Amino acid sequence: MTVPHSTPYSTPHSTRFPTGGTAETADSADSAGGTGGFGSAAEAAGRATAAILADFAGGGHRGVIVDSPPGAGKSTLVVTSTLELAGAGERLMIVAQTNEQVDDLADKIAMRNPALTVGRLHKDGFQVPERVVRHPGVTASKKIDDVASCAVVLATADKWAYVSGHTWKWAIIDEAYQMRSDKLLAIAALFEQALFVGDPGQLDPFSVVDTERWAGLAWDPMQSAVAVSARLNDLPVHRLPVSWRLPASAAPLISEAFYPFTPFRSGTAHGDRSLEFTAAGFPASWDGTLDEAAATGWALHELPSRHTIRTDADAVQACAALATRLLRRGPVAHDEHGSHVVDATRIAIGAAHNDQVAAIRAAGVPPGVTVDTANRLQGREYDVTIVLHPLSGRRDATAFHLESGRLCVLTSRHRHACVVVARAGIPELLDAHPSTGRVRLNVPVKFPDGWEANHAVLAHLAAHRVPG
Amino acid sequence: MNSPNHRLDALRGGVAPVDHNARTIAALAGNPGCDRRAVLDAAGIHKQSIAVHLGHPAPFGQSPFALDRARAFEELVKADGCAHLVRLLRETLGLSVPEVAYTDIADVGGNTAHQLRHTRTLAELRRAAEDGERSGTLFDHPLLKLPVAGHEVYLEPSVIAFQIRGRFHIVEIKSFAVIDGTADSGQVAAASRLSAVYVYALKALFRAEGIDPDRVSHEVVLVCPKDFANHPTATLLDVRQQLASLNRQLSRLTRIDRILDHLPPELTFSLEQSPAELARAIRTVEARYAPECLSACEMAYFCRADARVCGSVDVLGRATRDELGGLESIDAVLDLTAGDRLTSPEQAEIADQLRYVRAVYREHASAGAEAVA
Amino acid sequence: MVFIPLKLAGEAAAPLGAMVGTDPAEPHLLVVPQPRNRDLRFAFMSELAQIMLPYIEGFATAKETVSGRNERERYLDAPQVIVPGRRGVEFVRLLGRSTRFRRSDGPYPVDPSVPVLGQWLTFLYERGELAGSSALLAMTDALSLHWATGQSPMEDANLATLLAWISPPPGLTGQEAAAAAENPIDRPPAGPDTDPGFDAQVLQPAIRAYDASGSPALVRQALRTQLEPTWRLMWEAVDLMRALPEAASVAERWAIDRDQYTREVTRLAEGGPPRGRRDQAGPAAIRLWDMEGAQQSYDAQRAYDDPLVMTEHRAAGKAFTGEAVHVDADRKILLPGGKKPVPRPLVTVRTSDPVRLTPGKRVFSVHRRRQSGEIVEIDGDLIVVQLNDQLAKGAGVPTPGDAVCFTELDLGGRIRPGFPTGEETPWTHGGPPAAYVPTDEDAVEAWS
Amino acid sequence: MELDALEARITELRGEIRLAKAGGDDDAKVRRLRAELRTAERAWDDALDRGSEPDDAPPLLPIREQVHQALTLLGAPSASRVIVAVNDAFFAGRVAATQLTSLRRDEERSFRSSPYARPYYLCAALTAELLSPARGLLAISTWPVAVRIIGPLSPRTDFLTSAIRVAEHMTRLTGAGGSASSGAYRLLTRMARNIPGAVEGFGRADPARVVGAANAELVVHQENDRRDRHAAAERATTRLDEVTRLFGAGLRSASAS
Repeated sequence: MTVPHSTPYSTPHSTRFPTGGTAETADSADSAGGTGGFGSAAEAAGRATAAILADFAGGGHRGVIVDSPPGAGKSTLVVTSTLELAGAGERLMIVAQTNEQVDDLADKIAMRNPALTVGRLHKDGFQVPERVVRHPGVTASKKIDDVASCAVVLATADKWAYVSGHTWKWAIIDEAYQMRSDKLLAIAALFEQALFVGDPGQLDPFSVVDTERWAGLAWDPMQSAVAVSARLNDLPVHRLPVSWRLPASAAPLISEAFYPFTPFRSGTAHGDRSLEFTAAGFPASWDGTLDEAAATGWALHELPSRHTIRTDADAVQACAALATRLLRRGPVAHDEHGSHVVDATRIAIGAAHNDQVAAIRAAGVPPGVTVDTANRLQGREYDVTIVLHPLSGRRDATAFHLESGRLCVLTSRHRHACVVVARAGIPELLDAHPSTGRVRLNVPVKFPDGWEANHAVLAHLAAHRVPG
Repeated sequence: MNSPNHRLDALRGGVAPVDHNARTIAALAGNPGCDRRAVLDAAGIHKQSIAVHLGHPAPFGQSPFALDRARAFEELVKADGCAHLVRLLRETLGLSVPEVAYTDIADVGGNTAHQLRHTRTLAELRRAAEDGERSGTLFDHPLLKLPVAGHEVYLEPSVIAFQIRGRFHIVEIKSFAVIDGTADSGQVAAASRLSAVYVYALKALFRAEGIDPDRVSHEVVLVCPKDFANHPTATLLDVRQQLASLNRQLSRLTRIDRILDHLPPELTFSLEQSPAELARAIRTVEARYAPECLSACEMAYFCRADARVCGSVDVLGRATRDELGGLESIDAVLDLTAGDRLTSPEQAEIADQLRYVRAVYREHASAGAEAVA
Repeated sequence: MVFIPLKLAGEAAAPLGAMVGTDPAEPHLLVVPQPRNRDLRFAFMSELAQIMLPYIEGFATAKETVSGRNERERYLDAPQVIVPGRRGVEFVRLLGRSTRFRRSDGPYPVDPSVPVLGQWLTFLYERGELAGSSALLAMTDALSLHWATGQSPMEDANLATLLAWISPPPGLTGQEAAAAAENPIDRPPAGPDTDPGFDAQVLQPAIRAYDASGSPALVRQALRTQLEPTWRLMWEAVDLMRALPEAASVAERWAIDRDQYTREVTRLAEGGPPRGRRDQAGPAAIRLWDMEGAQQSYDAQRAYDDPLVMTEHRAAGKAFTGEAVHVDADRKILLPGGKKPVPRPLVTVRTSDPVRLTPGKRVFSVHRRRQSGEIVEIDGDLIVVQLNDQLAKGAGVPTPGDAVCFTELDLGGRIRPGFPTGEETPWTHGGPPAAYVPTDEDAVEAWS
Repeated sequence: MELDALEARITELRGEIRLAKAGGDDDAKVRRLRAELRTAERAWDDALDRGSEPDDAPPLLPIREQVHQALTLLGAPSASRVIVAVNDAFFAGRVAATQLTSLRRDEERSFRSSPYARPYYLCAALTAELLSPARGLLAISTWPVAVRIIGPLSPRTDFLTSAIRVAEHMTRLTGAGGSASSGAYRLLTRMARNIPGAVEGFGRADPARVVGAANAELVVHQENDRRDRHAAAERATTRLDEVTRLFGAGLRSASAS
């Protein structure tokens, strides 16, 4: 291998997971404050990547886990690791969870090294998009035998589950916290060593059936792929310490609310980024909200308190109207790479439920703006996001609504600003929430608690409230 | 203006308050949105007496078999100088062989007075915290104290506190079975909430004594019978979330004056009045009934009867209520569905949905065997 | 077979008594006069085995041959056990768990029928975990699928109040009847938990009388008062259920129950070992897959069979019903990579349903099961669907004016991926587990 | 049959009592029903007794003798549960735990009225700190005071000592050509499970191995325990009178309760 086995940054490992002391890859003097400039953040991130590669390729462990907070360069890490390994003449397989993720990775890998042979394995009937097949090195096929000889083979976990008769020494598993343990089991015979990359703060895998039967088992199929491997093996855990996506206005809140034991910081400082409107606003409420968001990175567009059905027409309307108005005001984003016009493709609206998404789309959203559920927004990035708060208009919070991963996904997709649309009264709803959840033996307690995370976010948003 | 404690005394009607215990403190988290319950709990009112007087007693009770079993199991675990417990702690937490010292604080020289026992508890724990393992490992029947809604409450855990490597743990002995490593998640949750109260009180005690409260572990040792036998087995329970929730509920109780300020000054829940008068008095404090109350709150049957009389959608359960988007009464739902009622603007959406469902159901009214409400 | 077990309060799975049988007029009453006595508990289990095993094993007679890809034999009928509620189902699991590892030799031997009964109770419970199986049913669940009441789901779990709502006695409303049925004295709990008041005031003295005299008569008498009312309610409910028309997919689902029953009969005949305490990694993954598959098929089948169930999906925007207003039956397109055009008819549907599906979404025809298509375009109340399969010789295409219904609900049936066997368990899942060796622990695991 | 009719009536009455109580009927009615229930229950007992001969158990040693025997074997202050278990395992005893509850009080009364009239008394163990009676433990008056002192380590050392004594007694029995009952093995195995290395798996405990394992742990605690006990015993001898030395001092004496 080209990477030396041991670097000064490799760290002692701990199997206490996920709450216990994960190995801090960046050196602590550097990651302590959020004020470090772009340069030192880049150095910290670079050291982290080097240490991960050393640990993984060094062969001392069958698996290496990389925890990546939102926008910390997870796919860059996957691409870099792939090129390193492939460059050393190794064959490897890459597993992602959705076709879109697989296509993104295939595209990026082929772009970085057009000479590399890349196999894109897919299910029967799937149309591999142009951006992937345009690369001469890429072969797309539904049959493993057509692509098995490629240096790199990519597919979704679902597709890999039906592959047999081939094995790889190396596997990279992307979005591994969203992959269920049983899916990993179906493919684990294909590889010898694995790099698990993912974001522990996002949504956990779920099932439509009652899975209490397996609660507490180390190999509970409902856990994530990371959780099962870490419980049954002594695997080093690395952490990417810098979020390149989240601005300085967002990283501290997201870190504290959703990653209480594993803080991270923004790669940019206050002032590195700004959002500017080229068209002047009116004192109407939409503009007030947008101005607050542009100025501070956050806005809570608060509607009068009321219990509503899920597809609350006022809230739905507000989401759509805010997106429309935002585009009309000609937003321009300035960041560390320069300036660009924020067009519709750089804006997303997120909600908790499918019916809310459908209602927002039906309310008239400018073409090109993404509207989707938290589940489908995982791993995506925009300049500005508009979020319909999962608890808006609810009388009682359910575990679904309180799930910290949902709110984390929704509030950590943006590079510049996030507008949260909600009815007033959520603090009271949280206050009245009964804490009578069931507890299962030998199931690691999940942190952060959804209640605490929701509370932290709301407390922060209170300072950015604009009555709607 | 009267002080809150004055007001609460008046509400009780001059009777002494019932003491909170770990169980009632743990139960605070059951339905914190309910003002009625918050006021009754803060005032230390015996809810079951009220419910009986109102003619809606809650059918709570424990079977003598369950009580016998619980007692017998606890005795077994503590028998022979806690021989079972010592074995379990050696197995699960690596307690070393010399650490077997056992101190019982159930009485002080035969005297069981709370103050005496509490003082002794303080002395023993302080000495153990300062001297380390040499001065004690297991402390049975410690008597803790916790301020709840302005009153000092003694907590009598039937549990043992013990220290290992300078950290203190609570041991909770429960007689529900752990079968193949799993147990009823409702009972485990109840045990977690209960032991969180003890952990909380122990931390408070340490803090008051100037000892680092982090020396009290958030990991509780839960001792239960294994499988279908009596053989005890131990599992570690992480109660951090329960501690956080408990902290919130206790601080809510001290904010009770927010509710009291809205109540008529002469209000009392004294049992001297007639059931009808008492019911009227109780109704001045709003309840937040949900069917889950039936298994948790002594007032639940009264609140349900009220909710039924009002035709409140609360009786249908939280999920149904949430889907009805803010409609409060079953009559309103039916009227909107039938289109017999003028729809206010905020009801427009739910009305549309209800009418759509009704129309589709109508399509199949002849075909379907089921009755359509 | 109706089975109403009772357990001793405070114990994990100490049976107290049961009423069991297949004839409403002939209930078998079994009691454990001193539930803390291990020998008496096993005597109870062996007595229960005398009643249940002939019933369960009695279906292993006439077989049919199922042809097809996987040719096999299958018994024409299979056992079905009904308990009052979900707690009863859970108790069946615990009874199975506490007896299937027992042995008729070694320390604390039991009657040979006891572990066999344990295996069967485990089988019934594990079948019952799969959606759509009727092998082990909770009566309250079965009733709640067909009737809605004016009380909360929590209260619907009480058989007495649920039935009171469904068929109140003359002169009472459902609500009044349900309130009356909450009285534990007239309507004792349907078990397995008994009323604490009954325990203290009736059962405890009766058990003491047994300890003093050795006569189980008082305990029998006491338990009879607790079980008989539920027995009557259970059969009342059975009659209500039998009066309902059978849904179209019932036969298909029951055939799966019969298949599994047939396999279990064979497995046990070959001396199959008792199921393990907890699933190992591979079996757990396989079971999760099967449970999710069964749930998916069952949800879809219910909606396909019952227009009222479909209504819920229509209201949620996951299905739509309407009239085929335009049909392009002869449309052919060239698939990417294909050589010659294939038929892909277009059906335009007019619907008043609030559709929330989007173009590109795969949908299935309810009237022509397993025919799939995809939504091509949505324009107001008009939806264009392209049909993708089951089109041989122009069949399977609706004609204008037909009522059609499309939904995203998939009947399922995907092939399960290969999961590793025990000895192939990969490192990610802890490697191969240690092989199970029966130990004396199984027998020593005392019931006390 | 008379019994059946009575049983039916008893069940019926119990139901009526519950109904009456739940329905809030007046106390008089409940009392009347209760009285009727008691009559029926007596009639049932009588009917049953007519059916079977009274159980003529052989005359037994007095309870205190049996307890003394068990304690002598155990060699340390013990809880009534353990005394009963030892009695069952070795002396085919018929002592029930409930019979022991008042024993200590009776002995104290006897001692107070005529001290040392008996060769031994069943007395209390004393807590090391306050020399008050230790809860639930019985001891023998003729033991050295230090043996009757319970310090922090004593519950464990006494448990280990008892296990050793039980095992040794079993070895004696087998050595003398007799054999220990299966009940004795069950008792020993139960104790051995909580002693590291005393028994493997779920098998029956071997007395010799139990002695070895228990001694191995005992030596760890013995010295500290002995020191605690002797210090307290010295205080007891100098400060307590003869009654409290046996039955404990404290803020509430046993006779006053």
